[in-house]
Amino acid sequence: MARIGVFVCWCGENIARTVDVIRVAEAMKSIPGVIVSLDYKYMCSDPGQKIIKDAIVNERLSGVVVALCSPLMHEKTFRTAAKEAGLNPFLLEVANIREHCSWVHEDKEEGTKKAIEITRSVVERVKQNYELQNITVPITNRALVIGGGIAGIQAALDIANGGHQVIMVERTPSIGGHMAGLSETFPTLDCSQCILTPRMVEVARHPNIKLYTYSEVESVHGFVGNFKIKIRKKARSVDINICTGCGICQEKCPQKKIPSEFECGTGFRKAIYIPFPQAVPNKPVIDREHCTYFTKGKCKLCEKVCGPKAIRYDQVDEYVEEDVGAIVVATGYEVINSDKFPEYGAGRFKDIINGLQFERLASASGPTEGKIVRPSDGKEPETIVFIACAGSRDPAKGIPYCSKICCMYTAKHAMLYHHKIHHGKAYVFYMDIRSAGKGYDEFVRRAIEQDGAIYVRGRVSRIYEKTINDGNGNEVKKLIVKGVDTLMNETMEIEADMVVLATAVKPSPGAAQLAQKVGTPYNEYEFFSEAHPKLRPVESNTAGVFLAGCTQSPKDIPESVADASAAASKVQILFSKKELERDPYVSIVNADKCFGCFSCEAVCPYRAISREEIKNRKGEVVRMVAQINKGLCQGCGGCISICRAKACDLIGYTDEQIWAQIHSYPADEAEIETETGDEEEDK
Amino acid sequence: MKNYQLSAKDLAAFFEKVLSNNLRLIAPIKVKQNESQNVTKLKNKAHILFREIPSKDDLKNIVIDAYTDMSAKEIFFPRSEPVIEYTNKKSGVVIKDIDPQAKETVLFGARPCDAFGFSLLERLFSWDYDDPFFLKRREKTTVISLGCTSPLESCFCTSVGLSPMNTEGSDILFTPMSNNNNDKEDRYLVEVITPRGEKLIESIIGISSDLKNIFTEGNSLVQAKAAFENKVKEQMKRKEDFKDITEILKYKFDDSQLESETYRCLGCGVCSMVCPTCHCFDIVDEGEASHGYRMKNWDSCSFALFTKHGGGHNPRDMQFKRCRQRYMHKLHYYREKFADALCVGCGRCVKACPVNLDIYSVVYNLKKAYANNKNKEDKEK
Amino acid sequence: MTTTNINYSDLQQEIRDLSKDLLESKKVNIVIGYGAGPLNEKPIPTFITNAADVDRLLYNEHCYHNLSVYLTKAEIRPKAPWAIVVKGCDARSIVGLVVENQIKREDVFTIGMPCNGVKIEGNLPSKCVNCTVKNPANVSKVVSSIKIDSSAIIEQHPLHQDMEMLNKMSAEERFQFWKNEFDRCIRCYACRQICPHCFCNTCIAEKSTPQWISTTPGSRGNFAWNAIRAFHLVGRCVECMECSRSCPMGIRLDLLNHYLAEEVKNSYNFISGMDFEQKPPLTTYNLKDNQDFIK
Amino acid sequence: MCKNIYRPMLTKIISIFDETKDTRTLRLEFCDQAEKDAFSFKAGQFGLYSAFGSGEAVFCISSSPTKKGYIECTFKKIGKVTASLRNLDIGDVVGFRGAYGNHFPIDNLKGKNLLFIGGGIGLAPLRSLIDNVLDLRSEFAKVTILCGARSISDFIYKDQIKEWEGRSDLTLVKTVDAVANSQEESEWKMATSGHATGGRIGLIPKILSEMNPNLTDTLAIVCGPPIMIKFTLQELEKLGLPAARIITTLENRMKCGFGKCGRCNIGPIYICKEGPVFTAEELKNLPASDF
Amino acid sequence: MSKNKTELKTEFEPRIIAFVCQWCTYTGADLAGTSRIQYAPNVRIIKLPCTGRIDVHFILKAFEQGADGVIVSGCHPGDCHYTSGNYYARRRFEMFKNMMNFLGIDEKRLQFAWVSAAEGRKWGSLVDEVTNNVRALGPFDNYKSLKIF
Repeated sequence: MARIGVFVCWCGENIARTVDVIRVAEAMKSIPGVIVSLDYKYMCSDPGQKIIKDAIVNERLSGVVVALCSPLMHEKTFRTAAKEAGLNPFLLEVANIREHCSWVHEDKEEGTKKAIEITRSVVERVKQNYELQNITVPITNRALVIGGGIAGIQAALDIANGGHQVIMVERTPSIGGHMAGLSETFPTLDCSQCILTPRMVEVARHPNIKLYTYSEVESVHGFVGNFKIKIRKKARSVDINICTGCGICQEKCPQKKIPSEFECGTGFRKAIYIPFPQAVPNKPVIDREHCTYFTKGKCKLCEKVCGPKAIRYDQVDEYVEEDVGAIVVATGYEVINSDKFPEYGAGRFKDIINGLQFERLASASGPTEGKIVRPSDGKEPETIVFIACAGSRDPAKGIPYCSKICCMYTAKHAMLYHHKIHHGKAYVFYMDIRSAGKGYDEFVRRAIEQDGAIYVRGRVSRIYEKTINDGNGNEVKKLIVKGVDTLMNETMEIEADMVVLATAVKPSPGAAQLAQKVGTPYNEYEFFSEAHPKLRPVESNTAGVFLAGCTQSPKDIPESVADASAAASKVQILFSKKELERDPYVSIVNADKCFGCFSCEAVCPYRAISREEIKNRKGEVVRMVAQINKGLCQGCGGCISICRAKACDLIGYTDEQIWAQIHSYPADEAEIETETGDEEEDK
Repeated sequence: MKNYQLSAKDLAAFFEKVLSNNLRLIAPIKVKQNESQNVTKLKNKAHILFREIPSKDDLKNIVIDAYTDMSAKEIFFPRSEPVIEYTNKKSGVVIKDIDPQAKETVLFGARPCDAFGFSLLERLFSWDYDDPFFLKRREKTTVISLGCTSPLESCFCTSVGLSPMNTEGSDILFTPMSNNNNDKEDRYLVEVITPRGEKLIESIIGISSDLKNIFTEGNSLVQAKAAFENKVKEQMKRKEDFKDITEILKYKFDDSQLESETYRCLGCGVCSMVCPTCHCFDIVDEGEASHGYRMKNWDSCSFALFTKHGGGHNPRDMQFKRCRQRYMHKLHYYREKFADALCVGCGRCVKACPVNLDIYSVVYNLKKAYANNKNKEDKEK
Repeated sequence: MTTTNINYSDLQQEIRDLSKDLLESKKVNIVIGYGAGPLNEKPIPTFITNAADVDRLLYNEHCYHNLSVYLTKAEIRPKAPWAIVVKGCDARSIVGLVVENQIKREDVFTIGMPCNGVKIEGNLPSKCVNCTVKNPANVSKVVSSIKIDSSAIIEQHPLHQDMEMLNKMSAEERFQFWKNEFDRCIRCYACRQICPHCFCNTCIAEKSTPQWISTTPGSRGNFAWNAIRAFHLVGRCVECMECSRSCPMGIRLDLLNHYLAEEVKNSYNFISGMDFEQKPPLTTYNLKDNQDFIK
Repeated sequence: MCKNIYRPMLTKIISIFDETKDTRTLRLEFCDQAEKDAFSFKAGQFGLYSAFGSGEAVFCISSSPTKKGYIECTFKKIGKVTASLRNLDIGDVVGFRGAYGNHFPIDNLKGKNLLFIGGGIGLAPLRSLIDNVLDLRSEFAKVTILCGARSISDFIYKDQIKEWEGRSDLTLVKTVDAVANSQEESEWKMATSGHATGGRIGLIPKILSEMNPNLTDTLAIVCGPPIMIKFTLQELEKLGLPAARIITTLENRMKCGFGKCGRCNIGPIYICKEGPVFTAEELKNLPASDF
Repeated sequence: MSKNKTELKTEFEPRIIAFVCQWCTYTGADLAGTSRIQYAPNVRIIKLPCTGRIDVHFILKAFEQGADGVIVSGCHPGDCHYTSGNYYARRRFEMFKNMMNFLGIDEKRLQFAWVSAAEGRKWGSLVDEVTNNVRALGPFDNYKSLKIF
């Protein structure tokens, strides 16, 4: 039989007032296997702990139950004490007779009875405990950052500056992300590129950062500390080691009318192109879909003009593998398409643009060199309407959430418009103005009060084009914006020259697929889910995978940067040790009993369950069984209750332990009495 | 021993007397099921089981002309019974014996095959070590069997050397003569076979004179019974003699035919549970460490875990091996040890098997194949 | 051609021809079908590995067994690829086995039989009354060009009246009803062994560390066993009712299975065994699942 | 007939010996003096040991009948009952039924050369006999013990083996299937004490063939895991020992111990009643595929 | 309430076993303690990591062990420490509860609840409510009548 010691605490008066602790300790003595049972005024005090430690040594205890306050309070304290006395700490359990008993029941008789049963159940449980060791997982001190926008850049630099190697994977030919295309940033109106470009260069030059642009994460295997990443380097058709980035190829390329991704369609690029002048790496890429050589089989002009002979038409996608210990996902966002808005012409009207396009128009390096003009005729818009919440907070559009950044950038846009076209009239249709943030509300007020933006609270119901006479005998196309001013309770109709939709933010395309590769949950809009919305906002549910920026939800630049630094700091905490130590509460599989229905795999939130082949002597696969990765398992136990054969079990909460606990509650109350009665007779 | 005759209409009076003599009466009844009146066509067959008839009012439930779905071995060897009770406290372990609850009992309506089964089981349960639970109940039970006049398609008692009206194992045998065309009157031949049977009849007749009248001299019917018995035997569809099967089974043990014949066995225990002679059991503790019972529960050699060692090795790892063991044990091993085969030909397993595995036809096919082989060999010689 | 008449000898011949082809071309190693049994009207599961033996296969209205149970048995499993004769209802079991990774879809050639109901001991079982899979779906090949007219759906499920009766009872009465049923259980485990979906190699009833279900055939163990057996089949049971047919004590397992199948259908709009891509309902969830019963 | 054959006698644990990581020996003393006095057994017999609440398990009695006053059992933790038995401490109560089964034919061994071959936990039933023989040493001729285990730490009765090594009136050869590293190997191969020859490495049948013992007037007593028994018997016959002079003991799953529950029925015999001790010749009459 | 009880000592007192998750309900019950919320002493808590770990076997076993009522409680939807354990549990328990009801177990004897770490008061009233409901139903004689043999 086990040798259990029970130690009942008075907690001063806290327990002893409503629970007869002496009787509790006495009652435990009648349980087979209980060697000592004592009470003491303050178990958690040094002398109290000494009583326990002495008993462990002197009585060769194989298990300890301390009956006192909630395990959340002192479990660690006592387990440490047990360890100091040479007992495996996991052989000590806490019976909660304070929060769950003495504090909630006034009747001393009832309280005592309950305390006896609580303690007894923990005694029975401890009999089923066995020695456990914390799990250690070796850690590869390299991080993968997916996405080279501002969040990715920040995370990569922070980790790299912390002395760890970083792999950065960026899908497009250059890092920089959306921020590289912005004109000026709120609320300070400093130039976006001026603050971003140096950081991009720093990434390129950093000795600890290995950059893969025009590349994608193909697969992710492994678990925290030990991920194996397969990266697909898409064929760039240019050997960037040789290319000097002189740009002559781009200059000579005959394909001129390809809408530029960077310009959000407001400008054009060539088939061989450097996405934007400050691109990192500043090397061109051939867009094979539009390249004359690739589509028609001849041209090769770029090859001819290339001095260093860096053009490689025969380049193919290349796969590389990298081992990393942590992953930061910073895949960013895109905005929804205007064709989602049939009421606004579903993208048919050229002069309805989105916020990102406006940024390009307003940018000094943009296609109009900072001049705000109508895409349709290149004229300055005299009247401009900004529509906030285009799609956001609109369940009918499938986006019930707030895109968060629109209020601020719309104000900024109205402001920039006014700075450039002083006589122009800017209307802003909004639902609510959300401008919480340092200097944000002041910024919006400035747009309204100093820059004359006319804020109208209400939705725009319809926009259509109408050709009208401008009074000078000219036919001009106007956009008729029909809306309602809900504050004045009147309908409005504005003849606008241009409309800017603050279209809703959604995750980058392919977010869900990436989440599946990485094995983290995502919500119905494909934003990655954080492990805990309050306490673990930059961690994903998969250990070792962290989130930064808009991957998780719409965020502005400062937030994204803060996120990224937080994620980087989490990565560095992880990397601060050679091995990761965690508590041993993980699931285990008995391969003999498992018959491979893989229901457990389906319910595991951590992708901790994989399929293992069982082979016979001839090496043939006879069946498949579940295997649990200790690195990934978080010990929720969901796999066990779905397992019909009970082929798995959760260490620390085994079926045996729970069975013993349930069985410790006597079938009827009389039994307790007779048992103590028996004991007295024996004496 | 004496022979009587009893008119069918007086049967109830006999039962009443049994009850009023404070004897426990067990007889086949149609067990009340939660059956509804309508379209549930799947389960419209009645379940006839041996149950205690607690009072006079329940006599009407007794079913005489049907065959029970379970054998009567439960009376002596219940599907589950405690053998010891233990209490394990700090003060020590106390073990209490369990009273077998052996009451004076009259078992009515067992078939001759069932009755013979009891005597087969008795040989095992008294083999060197006497199982008090079985034997005490057996000792206190008077078995009144009911001769079979219309055997089922699945019956094959003559194959194992019995007959629809054989007497071994019974204390008293009732043979309904009414089904015999030559016998117009609705009456039973009552053959008293053992002293225990005689004691019962005497105790019944002895207490009441009117009962003396209902049990009248029956020797005159004995001859008619013999003829009737032959006639019924003739009617039986399954008549292959199993006498020489031991040899064949020995020969066929590792033969693929035995495997293919039993390939469809699913490994449930229906056959063992309904069998009047299957006696394998399990011993398990029920309860907690502090108090509980040690149980003796029916088990079956068809179950995969039956022979699985704690270490994981299972000598009979395939279902056909388990099936083979069942046949071998019944028709070969038991016969070697206890003279008779452990099968009484009641056909219950045949009826109950969900995949229609049929011990009779397996043996029949084995025999045929064996004979063919022999012929071939002889010819070659 | 839609019909209600089936010419069994045609079907039988087609099974034989097809089996012969499959065996001769080595597309399968074994054909699992029906053969003549020792008793009338009781065909037996039959296993053919040699093309010369295909004439042992037969098919008639008494072929009620759900043969898919054999695919996971230790003897048959290694013999893949198999061909198996299935009725529409049995085909659902095959789907279930594929969904739960017990067999590979490419390993099994399903010979689908059009079926207008089987006869068990002369009776049409309840599962056949409102059958929606008279023309088997999800099979490798449907034998013959017959299309059974399955329009004759009776509004009420054949178990409807029984269910009504149970629903009308008080909890106390229902408890007594089931206690009465389960008390008869002799723990022969025929229900489990014949169930295609009870494929665990160690059943929970046989797990002794700890012993969740008492193996003693008494009220307590029987209640737990029957409840857990049914619960383990939630969202998996295809209502082939083989358990109910095999039970030697006539326990109304059909009612319990049907109840749970209906619950799954009503709550999760799920019918098992209809689609190879389906996820058993207890291994998935919907954020909007009912939680009225939770405080 | 009144005796309840299912009722166990009560015994108290008086000592516990940990043999390997998962194997343990319990020394049990009958609680009741009358039962203690009445109890006797012979080497090779077995009993059913119960941990109340968990059930009964079958092990042979591994102590010698010449050691009076207690019995011992050695078991590996593999299931519910063995786990519960393992949880017991000195002074705790164990139920015991037995002794059941036949025994080693010790009278027939007298005057003969004896070759004991034990593998792993199979040494347990042999130990009962070996101790019995050694306690009556003069009645037997040459005694050779070949014992093997999977690894060095898997040997049971380590102290006893050491003691045997120290005796001059027997030859002891020990072997392991494999060693972990070269250091372990050199230590293992070195003679440890007394008359020992140093450990060998290899499976028992192989070592047996290397030993090539003179088997005249010899009886071999073999016990171990099924696969080891199988190949050892083959090897012995190859060395010229007739099957009738090879004795082995079987371990089957049993529940009752007295030929009722049907579990240990193999061929026409019940191992619990007609066994567990058989000659290799007798085994040949049993269906091989049922082992 | 507790006063009443001392007077009527013979009155039936139900035994309730509660299976709770350690993150929400266990902590919620702790909060009830720290807030000194008084509730019926009939409940015995068994702590588990997550409602996803709570097997239906536990509930049956509790009834077998003489529980008159069972509470299963964990995190509110969306709050699960393991993100989705309670969603799977919700489905499993819906089916199980319905089945138990179909088998004739009064629904009031098996109560599921979401109690967060902040809902000490809810925990208290949940226990009181279940205790009162079960007390009104009386001892669970039905299940207790299911003897081992």
